[in-house]
Amino acid sequence: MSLINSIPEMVITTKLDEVLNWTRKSSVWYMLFGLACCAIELMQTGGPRADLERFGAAPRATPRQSDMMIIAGTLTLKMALRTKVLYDQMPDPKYVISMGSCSNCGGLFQLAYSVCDGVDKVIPVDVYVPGCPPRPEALTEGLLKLQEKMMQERWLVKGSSAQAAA
Amino acid sequence: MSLAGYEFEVQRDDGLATEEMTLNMGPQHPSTHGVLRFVVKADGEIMRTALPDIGYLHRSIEKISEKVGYHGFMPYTDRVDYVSAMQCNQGWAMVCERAAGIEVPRRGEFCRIIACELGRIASHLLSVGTMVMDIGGMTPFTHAIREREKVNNLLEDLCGARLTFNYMRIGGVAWDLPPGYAEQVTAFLDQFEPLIAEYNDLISYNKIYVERLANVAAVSKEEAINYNLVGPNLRGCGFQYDVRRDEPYSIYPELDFDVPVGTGEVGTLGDCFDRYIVRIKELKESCKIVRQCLDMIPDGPVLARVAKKLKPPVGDAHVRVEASRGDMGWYVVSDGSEFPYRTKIRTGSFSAMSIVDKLSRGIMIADLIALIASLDVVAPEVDR
Amino acid sequence: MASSMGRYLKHAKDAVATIFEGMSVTMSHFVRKPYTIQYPDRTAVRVQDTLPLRYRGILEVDLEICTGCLACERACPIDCIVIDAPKDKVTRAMLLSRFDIDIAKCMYCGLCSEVCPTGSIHHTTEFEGADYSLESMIRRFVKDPVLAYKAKKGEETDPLIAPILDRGMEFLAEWAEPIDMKKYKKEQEEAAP
Amino acid sequence: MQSFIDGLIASGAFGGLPAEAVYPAMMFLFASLVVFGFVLPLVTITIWLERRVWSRIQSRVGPNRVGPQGVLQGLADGVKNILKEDVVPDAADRPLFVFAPYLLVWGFLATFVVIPFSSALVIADLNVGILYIVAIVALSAVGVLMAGWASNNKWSLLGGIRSAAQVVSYEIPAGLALLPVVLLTGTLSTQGIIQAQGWAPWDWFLFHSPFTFIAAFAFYISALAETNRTPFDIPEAESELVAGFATEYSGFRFALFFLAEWGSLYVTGAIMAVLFLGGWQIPTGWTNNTVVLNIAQLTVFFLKAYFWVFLAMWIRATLPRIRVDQMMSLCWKYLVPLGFVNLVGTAVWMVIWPEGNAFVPYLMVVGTLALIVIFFRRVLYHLRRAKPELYFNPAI
Amino acid sequence: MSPTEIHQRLQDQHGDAITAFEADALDPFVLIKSDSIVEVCRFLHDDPDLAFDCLTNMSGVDFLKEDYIQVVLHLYSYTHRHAIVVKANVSREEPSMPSVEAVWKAANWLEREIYDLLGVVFTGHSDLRRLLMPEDWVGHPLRKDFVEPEEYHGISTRRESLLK
Amino acid sequence: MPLEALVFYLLAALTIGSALIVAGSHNLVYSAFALLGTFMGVAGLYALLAADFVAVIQVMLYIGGILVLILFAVMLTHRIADVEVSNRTVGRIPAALILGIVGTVMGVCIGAAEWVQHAEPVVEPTTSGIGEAFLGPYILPFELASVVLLVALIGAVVVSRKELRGPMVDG
Repeated sequence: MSLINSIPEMVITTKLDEVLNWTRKSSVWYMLFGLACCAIELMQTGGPRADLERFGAAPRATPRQSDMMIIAGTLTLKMALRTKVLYDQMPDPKYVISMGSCSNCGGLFQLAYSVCDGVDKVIPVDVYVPGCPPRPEALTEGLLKLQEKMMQERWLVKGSSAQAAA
Repeated sequence: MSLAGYEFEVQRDDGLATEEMTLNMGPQHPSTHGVLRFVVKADGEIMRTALPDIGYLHRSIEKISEKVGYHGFMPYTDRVDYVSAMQCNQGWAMVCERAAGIEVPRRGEFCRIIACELGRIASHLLSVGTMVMDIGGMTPFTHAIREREKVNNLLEDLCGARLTFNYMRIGGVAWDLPPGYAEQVTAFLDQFEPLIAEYNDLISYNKIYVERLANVAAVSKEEAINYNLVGPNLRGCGFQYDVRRDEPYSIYPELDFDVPVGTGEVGTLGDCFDRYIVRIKELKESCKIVRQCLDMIPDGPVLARVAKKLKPPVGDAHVRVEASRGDMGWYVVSDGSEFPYRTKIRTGSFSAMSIVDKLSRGIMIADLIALIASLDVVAPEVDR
Repeated sequence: MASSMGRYLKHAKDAVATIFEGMSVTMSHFVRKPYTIQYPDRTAVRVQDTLPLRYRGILEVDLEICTGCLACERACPIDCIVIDAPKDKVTRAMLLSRFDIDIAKCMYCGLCSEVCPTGSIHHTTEFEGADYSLESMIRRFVKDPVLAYKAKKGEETDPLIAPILDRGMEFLAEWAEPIDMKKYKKEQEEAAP
Repeated sequence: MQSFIDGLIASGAFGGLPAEAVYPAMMFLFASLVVFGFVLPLVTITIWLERRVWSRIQSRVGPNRVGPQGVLQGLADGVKNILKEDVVPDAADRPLFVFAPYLLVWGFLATFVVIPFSSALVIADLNVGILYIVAIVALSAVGVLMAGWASNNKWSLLGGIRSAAQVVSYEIPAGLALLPVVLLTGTLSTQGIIQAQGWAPWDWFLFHSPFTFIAAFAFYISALAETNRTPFDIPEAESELVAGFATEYSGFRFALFFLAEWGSLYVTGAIMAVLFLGGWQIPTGWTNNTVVLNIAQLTVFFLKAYFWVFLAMWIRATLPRIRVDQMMSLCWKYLVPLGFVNLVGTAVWMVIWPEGNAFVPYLMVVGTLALIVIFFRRVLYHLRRAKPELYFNPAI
Repeated sequence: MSPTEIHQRLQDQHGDAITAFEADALDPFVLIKSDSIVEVCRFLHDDPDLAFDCLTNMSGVDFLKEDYIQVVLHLYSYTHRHAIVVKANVSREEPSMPSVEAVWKAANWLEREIYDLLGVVFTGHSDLRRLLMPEDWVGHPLRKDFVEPEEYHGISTRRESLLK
Repeated sequence: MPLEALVFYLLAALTIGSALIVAGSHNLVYSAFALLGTFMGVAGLYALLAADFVAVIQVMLYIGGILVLILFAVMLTHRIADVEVSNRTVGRIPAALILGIVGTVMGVCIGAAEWVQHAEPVVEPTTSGIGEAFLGPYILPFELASVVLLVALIGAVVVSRKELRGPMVDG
């Protein structure tokens, strides 16, 4: 990557970056990671009403083929360790959408003894979606936000923020 | 992955010895709908056991009830069984009303039953839909989800949320029916009922589907009772029992509805297909109940005045409601303060999960998927 | 022998017939209108506008009519509302210096708006709130400390506040009115004969 | 092909390079041309089409944002997958893990060699063409088995074993089902088989006799099974085996699996068109221009092939998945006996009517049309019952 | 059969096991000695007049002040459609009582849950392991004096509210 | 033609190389997969000899059938995935001895044989010729082979049935 990143910023690389980002944003395969209540809304988001597939987002069953992980629901302490494993199994570049109050910060289960308050304690989160659970449109909006973020990233240009972070 | 506690002795058949595989199904597996884990011991495609390992969604709801008070616990009951939250709402409301001796206005009861039966339609649609999806048919699943969306829209009009309704209050319901609601619901039911027939044409009696489900993991009536299977799972065994009819509560005694049971029409009595088809038939019954309620609903208030800080007398109360996944037991112990001393929720999925180990012996891996789907297990109901 | 042959053929016949039937159902779906609502841009009306007034979306506070009674803060089971309402030492009036709602934590149960006496805090039909950080998801309604609203006897006359109060009352009207069951029963019995 | 390169060499286009070096280079060039210029677009379009067809059946819209109506979806998926990190799990067996996708893709690409797209467009008209296809499919079984084992994941291994069992078993009914056609034509060459048929439906082998008609569907079912399509998608059964043999694969290697899967779907359709629908046959005599003729033939061939591809998509959207033991019993108890019946039946038919019955093909065409009419009456019945909102525009 | 009759019947057979009977409670219950629970339950299950074939619910309640843990069994008979509640007290320090798994299979998981959350050891249980909490969890959360641990496997269980 | 020679040597190298892996690999699964190369090489050699039918049948039967079955058998063997060295090299000295003897004999034979060389291999369909041969002059060996295969098939069924009859599960 170091070689590629040393290409100076030119119009062509910027354009190429845009094209590459466009392909990535147009094909966000998300992992079926339904934990709790939000999983039902996640299902409905993939279903006929919201139909995430319009944006090229298809569900995958295995982390190896996913670009995005939608943490849909309450993350318990028992599950938190597994979540980390699953996240590590995803190939880069990978993104995480935290869906709903429970995965944002524990939400209404902050009072609980067995719940991990917030998925950001275990894995980095890119987009937080509010709601309990967020309706399908709200999740779609989360995906659009993530696409915006993807389009900002730079892969070829020197000193890119995304690569520096990775 | 450690398999602490799951050490088995490898059994050997005479003849060719084959290697026994230990498969870790879940907690993140497409067909477990949420986070259930099965430690599967399989000999090729044939399973020896599938031990459920639960608790991945244990959210300590029972403990939370001790901290948030009687009114504040209502939203949490939505999360006990998010697929059919209405009946959980009702269970909590009923147990508190019983403990504190509160009476509910009659119109409130009707609102509750309309909401509950709509919730039951939504829940059963999801259940049969995911079941077909697990068997491999994506289209019927999306059709079920589509209809569920319509129910969700109706419930949204009623209580402003699609999934976690928080509709009921101790002493009634929080919102009266919106204007024109009866027409909306009737319009939905009119278009929904033919779709059940279409659904049956598309999938229920499809040969492949029937072959996948018939004769798989049959449960006898005695076994079902001993394991405390409830709801459609119990009725699938041919045992006609429904809390709504046999231990009536609310306004159910005034309503006329059938209790469908499994008949073993394509295989053994109590197999996966029976459990499935009972749910399909209950969809029709729920439609019937909703129509009756809409006809019979009286005018009047829907919510009784209840103290802001409800303090039921010292003692305990237990109620049973027929939730979508069957008889749901709500037990509350009061110490006279404004917080419940102890709450216990005994759910249908919990007992259904405990029978998986027994039923899974000797069936194939693909059958295990059908079995779990037909038991209609919802993870948070098991773990709470 | 004959029966087993018959069963064999029946299996085949059943399979062909039911698959034929199933295929006709799916074919009929080709010409049906898709159910999809093409959020966000390809819809006739904004999705938010199709939602009922009762919809429990993101919370909103009309500070103009907030009485500072803290009922919502107390009603919230998870403390996602924080209000600072100190008494002004000079004028002895209640000053709202802070009204924060964490929409990332909120569980959209409606218990807060249920207890609000003026309908100041209420759920909107808005649901778009996704963001990149949790800090930015806290809605801070008080920019500068304002005086809390005091209910007047009779009609509200201030032209700036009246429409807001009317709107708040609309939200309140959605909620069911609790009644005293014993009184109600008595009335019913008296009315019956 | 060879003469063309010889000509180029003779004309000195390569500046005196030895012919031994030119041949492989040219072959490589030509192969890449075929892959990137033809197979990749074909596959991406097929995938997009499948997703759209599927979505419409499911009351959804499907990919419609990426490019006009979402046609660039496949391109985006492909490029994205190439950009992804390439994970080889620690526990995996690296050489086999890396090699397996290539084997699979090789097995699928090699089938394109004998598919005659028109009377002139065929890479090599082998005189054992149809047997070659049946044989080369076996490579994918080995590839899948390799992928399944090398992943060192039990779900993958199960998927691989299921797939191999499936491919090996269904090769037999597939072979049996194409024997009637071989019997009728006396050749194994794909071009020869097409030339033995005519452009008109009653000249197709599908309607030659009841036996070939049944054989066609038996072959189609077997082909679906060999390409792991629903209802035979048990090797990658999502709800059972996560993603089957592809569970541990990511990025580029997974894209190869994807390519092979949908590519072989098209190959299935093409073989069905060749064997039973008269391939590229069109009415002759209306033009003498070879190019125009070939383009017309190509179009007809694609339409016929895509009919079967569409049927496979439609079946996938309709049927659930069958179980492993049912898959086996379908093969051995139903399709294999049926194959023998068809074979013997066709032989008897040929003895009775060596030139083919003059009447039966017409009858069968009419019968098929009647069946289609019955089918659409059922469709209308469903529409009337559900009273849905109709929408005839394919785009949305 | 009314609860009083059920109690009477039980009194005849296992009189010494019963310590209290409350007929006026919302759900009438009999309080029995925890050691004799299996015999009592066996009788309730097998007696044709009682035939409590279903264990609908089984809960544990931790009474901190009174210093005992109460195990509550809600029994129901599908045959006769009547119900009774059976309660048994065990000490908080060494909570232990016999398992009724042999009578109702449903008790298997219910007892495991009580063991997990309240720490009551059911002797004779076939597979007494934690059910809901992880195997390495310390403490029994539904006990009134349970203190939530600060962290679990490096994950802190506290979260500062952003509003503070 | 030089190209053909090149292809021949490539194919021969593939065949022999894979065969060496089959014989020498420590991992049983590697050995099994290396058979693929051998079979493909042999098929290629057949094709080079203009025996297209035989080549295709080689691929179909040996790769599609036999190789997959061998892989099956290997993978279903006990704990194949765990054991590093599953294919121990045993009896090196006798092997070398036998190799030496066979090699010498073959070398002598190759040296002594009179090789008939066709100028050009004739490319023509061989399918019907093979068919005629099987049902004509070679009918007896062909039928005998069929019977042997049938017996093997029945034997396989019997062996596998025996296992199935065993108690599958307890209870």
